[in-house]
Amino acid sequence: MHRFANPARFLRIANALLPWLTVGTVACLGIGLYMALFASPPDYQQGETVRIMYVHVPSAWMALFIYVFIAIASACSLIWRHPLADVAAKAASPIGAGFAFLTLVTGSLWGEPMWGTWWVWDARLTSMLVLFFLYLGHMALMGAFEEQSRGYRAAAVLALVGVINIPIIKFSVDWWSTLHQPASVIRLDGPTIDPSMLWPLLIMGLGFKLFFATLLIVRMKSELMAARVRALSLAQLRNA
Amino acid sequence: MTLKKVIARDLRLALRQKTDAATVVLFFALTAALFPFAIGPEAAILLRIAPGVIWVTALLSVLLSLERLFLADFEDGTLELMFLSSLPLELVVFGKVLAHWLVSGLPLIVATPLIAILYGLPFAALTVMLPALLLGTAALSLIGAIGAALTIGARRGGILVPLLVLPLYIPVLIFGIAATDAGISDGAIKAPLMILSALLLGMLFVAPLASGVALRQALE
Amino acid sequence: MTQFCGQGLACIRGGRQVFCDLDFALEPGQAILLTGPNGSGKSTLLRLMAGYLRPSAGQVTWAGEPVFEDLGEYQRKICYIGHLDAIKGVLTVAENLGFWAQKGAPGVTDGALEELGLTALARVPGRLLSSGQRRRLALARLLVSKADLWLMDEPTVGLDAASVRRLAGIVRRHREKGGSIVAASHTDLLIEDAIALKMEDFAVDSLPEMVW
Amino acid sequence: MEEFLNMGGYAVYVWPSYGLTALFMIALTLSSLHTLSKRKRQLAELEAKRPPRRAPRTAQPQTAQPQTAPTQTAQESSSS
Repeated sequence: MHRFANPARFLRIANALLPWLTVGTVACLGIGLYMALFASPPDYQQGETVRIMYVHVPSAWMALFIYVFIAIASACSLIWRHPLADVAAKAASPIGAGFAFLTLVTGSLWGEPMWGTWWVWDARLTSMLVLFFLYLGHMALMGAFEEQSRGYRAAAVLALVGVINIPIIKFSVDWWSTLHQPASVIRLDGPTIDPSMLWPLLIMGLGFKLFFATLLIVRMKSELMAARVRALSLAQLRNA
Repeated sequence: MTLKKVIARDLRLALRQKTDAATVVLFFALTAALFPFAIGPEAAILLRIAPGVIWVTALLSVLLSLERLFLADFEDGTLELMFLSSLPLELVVFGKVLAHWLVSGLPLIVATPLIAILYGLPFAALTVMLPALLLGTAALSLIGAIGAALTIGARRGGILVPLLVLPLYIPVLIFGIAATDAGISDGAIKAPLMILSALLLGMLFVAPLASGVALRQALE
Repeated sequence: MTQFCGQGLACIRGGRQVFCDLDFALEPGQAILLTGPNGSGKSTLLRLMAGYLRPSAGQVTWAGEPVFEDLGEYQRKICYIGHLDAIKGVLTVAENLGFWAQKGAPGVTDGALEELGLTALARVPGRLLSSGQRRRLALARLLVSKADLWLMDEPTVGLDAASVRRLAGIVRRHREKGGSIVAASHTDLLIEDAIALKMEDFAVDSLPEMVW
Repeated sequence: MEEFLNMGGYAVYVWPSYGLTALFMIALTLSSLHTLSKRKRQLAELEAKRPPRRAPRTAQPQTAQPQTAPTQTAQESSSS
């Protein structure tokens, strides 16, 4: 699709989807919240603090999911020069960074009662910290160029290099953390947990994904308009 | 224009501007010598932190010297012409990183034994630390080259390179120090060294590719 | 089939459309002279011809083959002289030129320096050269490359009258041997029967309407 | 109700977690919507200020190659 093309097709779909997504998000989060806070039992070992899992784990899922989403959009941008992919990557990055930061905060809030300190160099939390830095690098590079199209494509390369490094970072951090201290206490996020806890987790996860989709569309619309504003002000500058 | 010419020219440029290469090694030595003032002179503690200090300062020295890797050639138009030459851009990147590593990576490794003496590291530890540093600094130069290529033409590119590249440095740092620690406590040094060389080989493939794409965008 | 031609070319640079529906055709021995006010896209067109950026519409072909299909192959046939001279201050004039010599034979670089009156400066480091001398050293690259097509972006900037005549002679000999030229310039390059290509004819006046 | 709020003594950990999550989501939504409306306003201003569309160019530019027939310039079209 041509750089100056009319993104009508995307906008038509976006405007049609937006109301449904908003309703879906609110519904899912509402039900998920109710189940998380009221309908699920406290953990026999951790007591009520296990409820933090219902926000911590979905945030962690989203942080990783959004980075992979950005990497896919970056590949589309570099291979097929698809302008919508650039806009999607720029719109998604801050959301992902927010979820990564949220995971760190809720993780330390969840761990504090057990570990007695706010931060423990646990393998998963450390990997999330590195992912958070990857997000910051991506956002910084995206905005570091006068010409936005340079920013889009440079950030796309960084996202692709980042995504192939994520497993390497995960592996090396796990190796490093087992080298220095025994496995951490939080063992609850596997599917082995009993259904009464699994369902709220899945619904909250769905709610987070719908939230991401809704916000992504809103931010992509404003980014497309920003691109149009840049083009128009440039054109006016030249004709003036 | 052949790969040999690119490397030879970069080495000649570096040798005629010796001060640039010297500042990198000086930065490494001075920063490494700074920590005992901060942490105190007890031999036990210094020995414990020696690998960490040497690796982190080596990493920062490589990072410091990378920012000018492509910028000088970009600003005077040389990079533009290299793109037109029969030599693919990926090999140009490889040649320049190799020349950069020879000029700034190797002197770090030569300076390491002096720093090791400051920290009372046993000589045996050096036999493992030096090969690990050899592999490590090469991988760090390659990863840093991606950062340098991506920030060409960016506002304040200099500050941006560390932010982009440091997260990617972490695996090299972890396994570099693991190999060095194993060397000191004569544990299993083969595993970390193998992983370090795997990281280097991976970067040997990824870095020229990614830098090539980034440079093409900068030349548009 | 024309050797080097472009049909319906349009290009976007710096976020705006610089020109559209631009056609050109060039046979061996011919020369195109690009003229037009600043910002009308002369340099952009030259950089497009050199393969630095892709057209957003239309196609460039060399001997019928689309150029961007096998860029490396095509770029071996061109020599590009941009605004920047690509001279390293620390290296001597001979070393600077030697680096770009494609022919390999050392004699070639001396011949090129001779033709541009730079032989006396062969041992001088680049940083001591005047801007005119730097420009002549950049132009010397034309003679050490095996290129058929010379792309020159304001080659005579900073050159004195004698050097401009010298360049005109070099260009004439290149065309007699079947080479072709595309040059952009505000000053007269003393090139006979050049095909004029005025960039204003291909300017873009406004952006297409957009529905939100 | 009191007992629920206390969260088995861990209220100080559970409620901030949910609070921060909600805060992040709401803040990000509001800032995104704010940016959207700001862009809409900017766009409306610029579209209003744009010069009325001139008649599409009908003059045929003299192409460089004298012998090929001058081509009619393509109509301004938004290719999507």
